[in-house]
Amino acid sequence: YEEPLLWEIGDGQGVGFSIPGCETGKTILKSKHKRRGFKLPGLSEPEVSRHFTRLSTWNYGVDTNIYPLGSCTMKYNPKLNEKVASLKGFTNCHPLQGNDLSQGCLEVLFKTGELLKEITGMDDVTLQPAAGAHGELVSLMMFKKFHRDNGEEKIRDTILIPDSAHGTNPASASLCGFKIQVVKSNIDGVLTVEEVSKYLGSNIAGIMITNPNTLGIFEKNIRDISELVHRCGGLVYGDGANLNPLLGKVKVADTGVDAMHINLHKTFSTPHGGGGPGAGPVCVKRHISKYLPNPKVVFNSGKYTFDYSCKESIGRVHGFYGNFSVILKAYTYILSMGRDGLKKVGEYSVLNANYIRFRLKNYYHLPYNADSMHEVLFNDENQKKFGVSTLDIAKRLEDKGFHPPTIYFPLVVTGSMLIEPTESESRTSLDNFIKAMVSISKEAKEDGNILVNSPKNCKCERVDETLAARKPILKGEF
Amino acid sequence: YEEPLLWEIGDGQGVGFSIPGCETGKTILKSKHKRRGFKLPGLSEPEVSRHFTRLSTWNYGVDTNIYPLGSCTMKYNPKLNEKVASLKGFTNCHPLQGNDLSQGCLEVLFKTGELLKEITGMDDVTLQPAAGAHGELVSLMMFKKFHRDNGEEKIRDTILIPDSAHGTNPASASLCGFKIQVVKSNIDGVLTVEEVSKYLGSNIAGIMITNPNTLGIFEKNIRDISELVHRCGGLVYGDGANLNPLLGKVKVADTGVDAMHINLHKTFSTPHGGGGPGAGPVCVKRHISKYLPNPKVVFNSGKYTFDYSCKESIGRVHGFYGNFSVILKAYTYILSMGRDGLKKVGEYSVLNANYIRFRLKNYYHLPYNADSMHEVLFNDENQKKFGVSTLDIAKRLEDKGFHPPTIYFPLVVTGSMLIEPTESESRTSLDNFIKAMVSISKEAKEDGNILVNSPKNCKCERVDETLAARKPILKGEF
Amino acid sequence: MRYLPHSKNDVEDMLKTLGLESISELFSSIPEDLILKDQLNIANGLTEWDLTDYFTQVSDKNYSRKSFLGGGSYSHYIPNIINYLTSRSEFLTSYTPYQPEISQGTLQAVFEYQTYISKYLGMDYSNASMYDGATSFVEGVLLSLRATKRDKVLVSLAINPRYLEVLNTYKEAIGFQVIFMDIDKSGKTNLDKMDSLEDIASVVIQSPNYFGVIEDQDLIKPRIGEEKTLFISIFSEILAFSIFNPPGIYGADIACGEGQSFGLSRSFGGPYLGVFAFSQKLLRLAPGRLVGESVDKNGKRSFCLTLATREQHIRRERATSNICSNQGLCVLRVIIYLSLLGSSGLKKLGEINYNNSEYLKRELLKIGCSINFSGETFNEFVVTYPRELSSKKFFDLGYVPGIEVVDKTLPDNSFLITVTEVFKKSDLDSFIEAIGGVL
Amino acid sequence: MRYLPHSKNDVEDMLKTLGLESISELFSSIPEDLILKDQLNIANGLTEWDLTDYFTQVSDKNYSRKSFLGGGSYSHYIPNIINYLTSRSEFLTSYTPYQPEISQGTLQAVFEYQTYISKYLGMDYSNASMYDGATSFVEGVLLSLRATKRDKVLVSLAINPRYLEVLNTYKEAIGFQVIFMDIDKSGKTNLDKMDSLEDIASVVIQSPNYFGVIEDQDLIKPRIGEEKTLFISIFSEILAFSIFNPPGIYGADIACGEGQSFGLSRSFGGPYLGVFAFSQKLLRLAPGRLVGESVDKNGKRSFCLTLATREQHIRRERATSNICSNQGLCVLRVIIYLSLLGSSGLKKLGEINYNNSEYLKRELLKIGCSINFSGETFNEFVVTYPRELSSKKFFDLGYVPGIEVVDKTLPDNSFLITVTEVFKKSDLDSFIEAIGGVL
Repeated sequence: YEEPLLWEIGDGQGVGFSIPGCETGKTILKSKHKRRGFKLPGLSEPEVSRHFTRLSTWNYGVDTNIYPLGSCTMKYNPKLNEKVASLKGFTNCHPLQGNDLSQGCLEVLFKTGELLKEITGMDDVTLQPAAGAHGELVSLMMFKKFHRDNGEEKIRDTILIPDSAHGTNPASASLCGFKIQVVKSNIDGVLTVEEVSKYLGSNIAGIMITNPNTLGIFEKNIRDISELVHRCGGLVYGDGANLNPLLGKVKVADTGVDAMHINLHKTFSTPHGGGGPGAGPVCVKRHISKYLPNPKVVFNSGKYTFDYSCKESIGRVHGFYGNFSVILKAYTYILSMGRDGLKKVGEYSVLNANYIRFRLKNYYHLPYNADSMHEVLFNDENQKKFGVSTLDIAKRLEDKGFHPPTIYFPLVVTGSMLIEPTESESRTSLDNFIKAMVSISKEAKEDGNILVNSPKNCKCERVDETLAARKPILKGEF
Repeated sequence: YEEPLLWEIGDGQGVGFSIPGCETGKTILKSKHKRRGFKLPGLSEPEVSRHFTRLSTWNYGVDTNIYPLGSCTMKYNPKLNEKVASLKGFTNCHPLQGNDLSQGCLEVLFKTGELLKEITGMDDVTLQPAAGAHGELVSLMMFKKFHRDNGEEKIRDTILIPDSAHGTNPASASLCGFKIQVVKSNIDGVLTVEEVSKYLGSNIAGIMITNPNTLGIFEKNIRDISELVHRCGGLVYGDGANLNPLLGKVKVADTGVDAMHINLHKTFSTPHGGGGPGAGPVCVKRHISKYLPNPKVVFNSGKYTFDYSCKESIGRVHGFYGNFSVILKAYTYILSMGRDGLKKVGEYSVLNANYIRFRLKNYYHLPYNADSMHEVLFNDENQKKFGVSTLDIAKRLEDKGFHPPTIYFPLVVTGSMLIEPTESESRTSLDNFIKAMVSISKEAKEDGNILVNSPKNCKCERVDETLAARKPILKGEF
Repeated sequence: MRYLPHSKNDVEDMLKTLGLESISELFSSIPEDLILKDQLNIANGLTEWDLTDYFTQVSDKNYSRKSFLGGGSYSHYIPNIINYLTSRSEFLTSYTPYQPEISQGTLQAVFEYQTYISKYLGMDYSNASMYDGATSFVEGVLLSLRATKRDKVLVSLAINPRYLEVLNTYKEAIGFQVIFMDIDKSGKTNLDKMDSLEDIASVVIQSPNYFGVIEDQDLIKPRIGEEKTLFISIFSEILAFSIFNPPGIYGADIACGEGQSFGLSRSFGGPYLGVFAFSQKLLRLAPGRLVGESVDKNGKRSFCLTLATREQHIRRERATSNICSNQGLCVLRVIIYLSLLGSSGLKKLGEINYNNSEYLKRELLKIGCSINFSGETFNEFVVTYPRELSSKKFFDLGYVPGIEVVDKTLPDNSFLITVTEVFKKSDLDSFIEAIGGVL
Repeated sequence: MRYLPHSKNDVEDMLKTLGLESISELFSSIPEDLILKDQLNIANGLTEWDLTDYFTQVSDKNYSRKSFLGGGSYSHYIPNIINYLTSRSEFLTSYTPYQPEISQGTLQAVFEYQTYISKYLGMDYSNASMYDGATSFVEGVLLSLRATKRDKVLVSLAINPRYLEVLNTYKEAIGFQVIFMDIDKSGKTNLDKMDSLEDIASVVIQSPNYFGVIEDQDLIKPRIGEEKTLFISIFSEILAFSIFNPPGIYGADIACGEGQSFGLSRSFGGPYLGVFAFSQKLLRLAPGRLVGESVDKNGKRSFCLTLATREQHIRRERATSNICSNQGLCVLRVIIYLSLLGSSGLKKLGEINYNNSEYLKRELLKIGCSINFSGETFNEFVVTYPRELSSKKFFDLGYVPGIEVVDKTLPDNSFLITVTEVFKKSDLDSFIEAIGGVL
């Protein structure tokens, strides 16, 4: 069925909101700025309820089926987290009501920070960044301040970024005024000391490394690389998008990074919400902790307080204190899992990815031979000869009731399919996904057109994205 | 996609429940009654969440689209009601904690009863019955007691029931030990004094009348019939299933009934839950109120109490006090609507039914010419000649994304399609339904096979109900 | 009004379509003097916010903390996921699944429920629910009358007294005989009357019974012997069968009672769940709805309501019961609950209940309370408090003493108390300390 | 662990399939000395019940009653239906809608949001959200630098001070100049600096500004004249445009700020919603995600993400912003909120806010408080309490006095207070009575 746009339903004269009475009398607004009428359709609650319920059925969520988006860590989002975040004592709390009246919220922030420090081995933390990319930017701002305080801001203008990095890495560095130098990973999919050495010099502000990287491979040379960068006067940034497999296994601090962000909406189970909100706390080593954004949350003599005292801080990076509810959900998750649970998360996420790798390797090409961690990278090498591309495989998966993996990323491989099942998937679920992938590889051989013409069973067939960009229609008319 | 049965997922060794620790020590159970192992598969929370989410998508609810089941009043179920019913102060309240500790719940029960009395004009009420049919039975028990106290229990053994009545009416009467005498409605679809008179005599315990009846027609002779029955020594029962159109328009008490039930899950918006729970409060006139079930909720000197004092009461009819949460939801609804809102409910429910009647009458046969109230009865007279039946029309509606009307009921008409849109449906929604019905009438003419072979777009095609009954498989094996 | 979609324009347009001038013409088939002249004496509608405030206040007037109250309504932990899943409108707002093609969700869930319940109780079949434990019990009795064409039932007095009240109500209206069996010193039913009576439709025992005592159900069937008398085994604490034998083991023909413990909140007594299971031979006489497995036109496994010829909407006055609305959503809650636990989780949970209950028993004995019934119990038992511990004392201490039990075999100040998994050791110790302090 | 589906058997079987003996072999690509020897110093997992108790206690440590606090976070009524609909897992747990065929729900909702927001603000386009008001404001400034290739911005000092702090952070890191405009006695921005400066990328005004005062935005564009300087109009209380003119009316090139008032709870400051709207000419330079209408292969209307060539995942270091995760679910909340109200509901709600606020102003004046800024306000204003009313006094009375405002133009003891529709007249009267009693 089709669902009309909001303004195509009824005459728009409805109201689905309880307008309260007003006993304070009417004050006539006699302003030159008074608004003279505008038109936004209103609907009754039953209509609104049905409209959005129907729209929701065109979406795919983690509770629909496996959501194997590589580097996105689409794990189960516990309902308990939502319940905790909806407690009135939290939702009704105003961000400016002062330390005395906010001890509960401050406790949540402080304790979450402590847990993240323990998990990563880092020395200090800020919870302000509202997303991973925000955390990257905040970290780079800190790097910049570090070099400025060393009188090297002007010289150290370049950030090294591996070719397999997320797009946010160069975008954040660029936004922060850095030049980008791309570093190639080797044939095994990892960075080498030799390759990084090529670019090291007095112009290097730092390096941004995702580990395990977006090929699903652990950067085994990371400590040597970190040491090298440090020796050259640069700093090392860890993109924490792929933290999941390391939980309880490796403390990122030990790999030599100076700052890292954590995507709470990936590793710590908070829902992605169709695009957000996320949260991107940044953990740092002691030598740069003075640059962390103000305010910090501290605990002294039995009381939690916002501390604005740090003079070297880069300053505030969010209107208040970040996406508090998201942090609260992640905190709930960590307490639910406990140390044993967290360790199993890492273990099972790697087990699941390797299981898929093993079961699919005879059907899809593996561009890298190195061991996979929590995600595995295939491409369409085997299918190309039948005129079938990664995109076709992805769309055919949709037809079969599965969300496709991350496609055409990372860019270092053509036709990438990056599969991250997460630990939330049962064996039955993995087997079903594998079965679908295998059947698609057969279809590709036998009748590629099925794939090229897919999807057929979804809300719509392939959407003309070129038209959308050429003639942008970004709002409706009424 | 298919969703396996619970025992077909994984190895059944999972647990999705937080088993608490136990510090009270282990007491060895050394009983001859000790259970020696049994097998029920357990699943993790992500698996359970996905299983039931997927199952839910195979269902159709009021938030999916119009649900025009005649005599079922499938109106919008406000989410606020659910929120209120989930308040801890209500959900954690034990039914036996005594009046002092239950003043909140007792207030809800008492005030809901008062509102129902005002709406119906009746004198007293019990909220114990857990469903409409339960309310019928309770009322008939009261009738029986009434006749017993008059020394007429043995003589008055027959209940009059119109041919258009719900099946629960004869079933309840029969369960209560009465004989049933069916009374025919006339060509206009209503009961007449003449027809009822035929059966009146000293054997008559009472009559059960649904008004408006299940043909959607107001029983205009009801007062005369009531008077007649009363004069003959019988009592009049009102089946309140179709109360919706009368809200704020007619007080049922004025039509002469002595007792009636109300389906809170119809008229007062509580969700049907795929089959229940409902609630079937019974309202009565003063002269039989002493027979109401114990306990009753009374209000004296500022305190609500359960009153067990009535000696003539038929006794308790529910383990505790009925479906409390359902009552609470209905109470919330009544307070939300207020007097103006309730009146509009009645008005718009009739407007909507008549609108459908008007717009479809050239396409489908109207067996009765009388004015419709909140529901309208068509049948398949016009379509039969094309080899298409009511069932085919219903199934084709499913294909088009609509829930069919009530079909093959009432029984007095062959091929009934009883359509009750309720006031919750917007004009756009009615127009969409009408459009679908019109197009089906055209399809019936042009290519009846489309209908006969429908549905094609649902979870499954027509289910072999004969097989299911002939070889009952009522549980799975594992 | 936020729940009504029509705008003024809509109404006018629609009236015009119908050729009418006013809404009141729509009601012209109603005799004019029946039409109300005045408005209902009900306040105007309240906003969502005022209602939320009001109901928060009202609900706060109830005591809603942990208590030792049981007796047919139990305090067990309820996973939040149950509320979450059952609130999906496709489940919550759907009707009875008469149209199988668009109701496979409800139908499969009920089929799964029937399967889990019948296996858990050790019975052949389970229906799709009755209203609650009490009415389910009565339906069991009625089924036995129907099946045996007899009119006498032999009923234990150790059955929940509220259930017995409901039985009495039905008995008075419908007309059948109830003969009671006494309780012995162990708190179990004295079965001696079974031998001296003839033409009994059924023998009804509750286990654990109202005093929490596990009955010797193994004695029933042998004592019935060749008679066609049915054995009805009822229960109000269904969790007991996680560690004690279920009715099916003892050959019960009907096993019925309350399912509230499996994921339903106390909610002042409802909605709960009437569990109703039975043996194969009773299938076509059983009350209530049944879901069966079948195939669709393409031979694909599908589910539908079945054996509807027993039901009121088909059979009318010859139906096996008048039930129509049942407790559908409660069924869904229970099957979600059971699937989260599985047998291993149930067993662990049962053990915690038992351990906690036995612990409290021991501690109560230590401080001078007595336990008069010697029979073994699951998570409920009858304790006799010393006289000093009056109800008022309990209230002052912030406790509810339990449900008072008055029986000739018991001393005064006897109460039924229930100890489930929601109590931690520290809760129990605090209780003992508090009441011990008074002694 | 209840969130992990694998049983012990599953793990063993899968390892066997992989030809491995133990889990640790899976981690053999990690240098051994990086592998932790000890467990994390974190407690074992807690049950759902212990966590619920714990968080209930923690949340109770916060003050969560009605307060007059605003300043970028507002207390407005939130219809329950919003929580209900956004909790549907298809919305809640989905990713950014990169695959349009299985994401039409999110895509259509965002398209509806873009439509409502751009019309409400009177702007050409809206994006699909930034993090919050502060970061949205900064993104507006950055866009103006990009679009004009200039490096100076002229910024009102009457902008929310926390927003200015964030601007300063970005300024320090990225390197551009910020020149401030003072406040005049009416509480409005003194625009005189606009005339004496050249090469300004943008002029930034907040209205209602931080002191709640409506700025004379009609003066901006004429004063910019032929210059290519952009006009950025920002806001923290978006509801103000229900009765006051929106930025678009005054020719704003960029309108950005906070959308929290439209259905998001205060939640200690987040997640909120960065609203970002702009004029057509800035389309290809604008930051953030955009949803566009298109057609599928069959010509059927469909929606998809568009103009992604501005974004980081395509353009990397040349992207218009580094944003990836935005505030998707908050967008959904806002469009549900707006569809429930429509323009007529919004207008009524705005009037209630205004009436309540003006009423409290009058009552405060009566008891001896002063209001120093003469400019008109919507639902926030700065009040100067008599000296007797110290913060401690307020706390003793159970009130929060508002947000302290320190400014050279204002006397001591000045506070920004906000009065929305959640206050009834009786609430306001009680407040006046309470503080009046101290005077």
